[in-house]
Amino acid sequence: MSAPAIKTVGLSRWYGEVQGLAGLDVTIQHGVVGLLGPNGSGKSTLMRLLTGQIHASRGYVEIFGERMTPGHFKSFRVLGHAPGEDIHFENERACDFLLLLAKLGGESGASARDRVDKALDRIGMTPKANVRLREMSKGMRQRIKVAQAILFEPPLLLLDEPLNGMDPPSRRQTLDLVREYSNTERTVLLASHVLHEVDAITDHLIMLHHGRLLAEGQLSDIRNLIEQKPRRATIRGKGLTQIAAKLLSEDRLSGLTMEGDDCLHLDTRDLTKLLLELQQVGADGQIETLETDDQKLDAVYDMLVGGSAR
Amino acid sequence: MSAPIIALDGLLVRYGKFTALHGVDAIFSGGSLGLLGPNGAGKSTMLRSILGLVRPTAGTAQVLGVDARKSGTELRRRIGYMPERDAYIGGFSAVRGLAHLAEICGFPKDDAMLRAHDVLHFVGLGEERYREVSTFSTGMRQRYKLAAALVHDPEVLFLDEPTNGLDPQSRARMLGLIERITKDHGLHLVLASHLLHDVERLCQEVWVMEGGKMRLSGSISDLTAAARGARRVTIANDQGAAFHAAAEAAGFACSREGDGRSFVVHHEDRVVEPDEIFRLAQNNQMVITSIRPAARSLEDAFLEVLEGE
Amino acid sequence: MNGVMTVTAFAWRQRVRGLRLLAPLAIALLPSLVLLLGLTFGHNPDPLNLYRRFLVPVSLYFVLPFVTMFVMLPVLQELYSKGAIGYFFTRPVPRWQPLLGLFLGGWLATIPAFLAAVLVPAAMCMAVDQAADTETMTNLTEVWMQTVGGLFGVLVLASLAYGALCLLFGVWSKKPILWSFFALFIWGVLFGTLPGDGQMWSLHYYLFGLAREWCGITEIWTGMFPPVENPPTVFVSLMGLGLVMTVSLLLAAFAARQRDIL
Amino acid sequence: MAFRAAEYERYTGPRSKRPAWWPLLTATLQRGWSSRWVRRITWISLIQGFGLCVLAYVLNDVVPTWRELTERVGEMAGAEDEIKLDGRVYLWLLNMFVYPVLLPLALLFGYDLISKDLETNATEAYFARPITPASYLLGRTLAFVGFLLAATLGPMLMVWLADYATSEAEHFQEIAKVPLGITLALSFIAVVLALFVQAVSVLTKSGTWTNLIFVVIFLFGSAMASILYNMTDNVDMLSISLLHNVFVVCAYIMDELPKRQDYADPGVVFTVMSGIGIVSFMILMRGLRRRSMLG
Repeated sequence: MSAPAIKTVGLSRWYGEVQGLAGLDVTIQHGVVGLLGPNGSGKSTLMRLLTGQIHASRGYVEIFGERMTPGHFKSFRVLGHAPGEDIHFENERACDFLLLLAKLGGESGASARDRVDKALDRIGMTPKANVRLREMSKGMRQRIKVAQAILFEPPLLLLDEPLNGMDPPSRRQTLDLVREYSNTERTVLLASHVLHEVDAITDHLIMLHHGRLLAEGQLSDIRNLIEQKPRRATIRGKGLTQIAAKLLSEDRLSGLTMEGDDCLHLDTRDLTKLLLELQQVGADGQIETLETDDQKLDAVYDMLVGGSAR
Repeated sequence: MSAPIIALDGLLVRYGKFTALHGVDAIFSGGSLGLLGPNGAGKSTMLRSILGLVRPTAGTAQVLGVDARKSGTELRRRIGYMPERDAYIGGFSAVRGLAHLAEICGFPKDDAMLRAHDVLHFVGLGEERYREVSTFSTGMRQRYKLAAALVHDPEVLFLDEPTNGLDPQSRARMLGLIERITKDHGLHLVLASHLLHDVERLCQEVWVMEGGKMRLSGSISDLTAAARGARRVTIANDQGAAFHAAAEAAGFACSREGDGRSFVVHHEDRVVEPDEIFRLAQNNQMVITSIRPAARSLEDAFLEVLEGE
Repeated sequence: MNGVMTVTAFAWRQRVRGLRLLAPLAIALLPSLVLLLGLTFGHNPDPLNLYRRFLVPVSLYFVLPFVTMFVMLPVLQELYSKGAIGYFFTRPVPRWQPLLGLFLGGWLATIPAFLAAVLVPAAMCMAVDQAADTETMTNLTEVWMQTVGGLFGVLVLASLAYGALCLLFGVWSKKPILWSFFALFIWGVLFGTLPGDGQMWSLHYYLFGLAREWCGITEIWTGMFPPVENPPTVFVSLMGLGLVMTVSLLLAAFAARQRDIL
Repeated sequence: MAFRAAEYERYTGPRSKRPAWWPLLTATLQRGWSSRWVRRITWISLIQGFGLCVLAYVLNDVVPTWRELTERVGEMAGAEDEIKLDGRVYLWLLNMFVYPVLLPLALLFGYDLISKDLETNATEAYFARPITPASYLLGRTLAFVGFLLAATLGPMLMVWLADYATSEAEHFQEIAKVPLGITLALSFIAVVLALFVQAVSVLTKSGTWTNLIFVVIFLFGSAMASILYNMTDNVDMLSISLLHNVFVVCAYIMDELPKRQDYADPGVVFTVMSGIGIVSFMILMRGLRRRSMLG
């Protein structure tokens, strides 16, 4: 497919005088994309705009090249959506709820039932098919939400905080499902607050803050763009003073902090060179552990959002 | 050390035909306890019996040396409970609502008001004291609930999913607050959470429950002990596959994790030393961006316990 | 149309399953309670007259608006207030389809309540109303059938129009209870019962028109019916109801496209 | 926003042994008073009472013979009953306070009682603390009753005192039983109303529905009652109407029940009212117990 899965142009939305989203331009092709940002940064607004649940105040969204507006129901064939709010069909049994949505999607009879069975199987809820949603825990309802989103195996999947309230086994299972799903050239947009879980499944990120686009792209690219901050490597091991002295003399470092006897923080502008250097030292057996900040989503998130917040 | 904070002795709770707790025995002698378990494991029933709100069918729950069933009311004066759902007194300003809750726990009127102000300052809601809670954002509401759990100066704190739905900053802030209360002021903590990273950071001990039974109780450090001298290694961009091949060729067992750049490297019969890995990378012109002992995460350990039987 | 049928089944299920039908049924059985007390403590009752003079108006004044509100309002409000309607509106069918389905399902769910409201008192009356010989008996049964069937018809048709109004308020407003109370009770019942020409503007005027024709209440002033010089004909009444229903449904469909979810 | 790094402190002050419903009572009163319409109605009621005090003073001191004058006017108009002005005036006064003050207050204030707590999930915050469902209910109901009494009984007693202070001594004999009567009548009605409003809100779990149902029950209770009375000619049927019951309760307790036929038997009325109170109480306790199971 040539048209991008999602393309937004100058997308904005105000709620009265409250700003939800302001002038968002992004294009998403395929793969898993993490959508990050503090509460109130516009993630849910974006999700609702993408699914045509609310009108844009300005700008527009294209889903696979087609304008998405609340009336444009044909686009919903290519789109699966798990909203962030709780599911609230308390009196329905899980299978009835899914069957209802399958039929609304245009299937009927046996083929609808087939889709429901498949979706339930994928989230591992087949034994719970006849349980009413009211009797389920929040985590189980979250999984049903994911199931209804993948009912038609759409090429675009939008998941808003799908892991919220799930217990650890379900979290892992859902993440596995997302990973598996995206492997087949489909697009998944995953909004989440739990950074290490986003980190575990994707490197491609969109970060929103105050309703505006803060950063978009690969994690390491984003990190490289933040130039004013030097990069930091932390090592633990033996004889660190000598290593420090050596590195200082070669003028590679922009900063150096010693923490106790066995921990050294090294700040540099050229991380790759420093790492190669450390590799040399490490091969001699002096380094026990090595860590760099750009590998961690938390650190990048802190730099981008933490600095500008409040 | 006096009586244990919580001592469950054959605690059995039935609702009609359904058995929520199958005779649980456990002792928590103080510090910070993580309460883990999938949904429906019986955590909330246990919490209710500890607060003296449910009459156990058999067995006893002793909290702070007192039988929860007999003197639940007295006990709830000494326990701070932070519910998972939003819970506040409507129609009152934040500070007035807290003072009211403190008065119910037996604080004199003036002390209750003073205390409400102090606690709100502590959780960082000082500026919003006089606003109504209904106007608060998610993060503020969670901190308000923490303040409400603290306002009557409890000895034990029960927190139910305190970081649920919080964005990373608010979450870090919430964890920081809880850490300060427990570490610096000696409050005992029982934390029920699905976010095992939080539990790992705050707690020393865990109880793992499933299906109304206690599956495991022990210290986190035992649970997450490093696995047989393995190392977790991360490689710079685009070199993952090459590293994988090289490591296997050198005789290591190498398992890929997550994004494809992280690996757990181990060797069947010996400890993997960092220098070996560095040399391996050097020989293959790769850049290692991190290396550390592959401790099991609490998540792995937890899932393993659940799958155990 | 597949979408409409599916949602109709869903809405019906939602309203009928569990104890949900209890509240409308309780309201619907109030006339029966009135009748029971009336039959037990009253002297020399003439059941048919009793039914026409008291139960028909009670059903129209009380059972109709409140059963309709209790059934139709939650159908939409539960979905809209929590944003759950989004599950229906993010499907590849136009929005009017699920809306129409909800309307039909809710309307179907009022029928059991109306049946109870009409049949239970009638059965009680007929049990008391023992005619002497078989000839008057058949005659009487016919009259009873006409009265009961007529009342049921009026209730069911009226709840189409009032239900459509409830649906419109549910889609269009965040406080549908107040609006519906105003429309169904104050505008409908109270305004329609006032004497004078003003009552022509209330939907209830046309219901009374139908009830007069169908339930055999031919006098101008019977029991609690408002005095009307020229009661509307059946045709005019049906047109009035149909117009209100159609306009409400169209406006609801329009509002659903305009209103943001949450 | 600034973050003030205030530190957590342990509390070392005293803890009182006061029962847990006491703070609940004061807080409920405060919360009720903070509602604008509750305040307005209460003020109107108090001002009314004050106005009547002035009237009593004027009548007793300025026109001391007003009683005989009125009675003569009444005889000329051809009243059937023997005119017994004093007690009847107070019954009339009582109704003037009950209908426009007590019922709207019950609606407005009643919303605050439990609906709001259910909406904001406050019951969870309460029941994790040393308070039982029974004492919660006690605190709330006492506050409600106290408030209703302050807004209705207060001005009435004021009028009575003014009347007593300004009239001649023998008049006291005639109005001596009045304070006890109005206190009993109002307390009984207030308790039943409080329990009833709360029970409805526990069942509907929503403020708007509670108010709607409350109005509906009052309106249709009256309508049904008159229909039934028409149908059966049995006056006891009127006890379905709460408005009617309120009147009969007041009149009976003050021993001023008119001798006309269209009032239900006080025994039936009291049974119905007590029944409503008891059923409401049971619904409330059941609902609250269920709520006290946290999580």
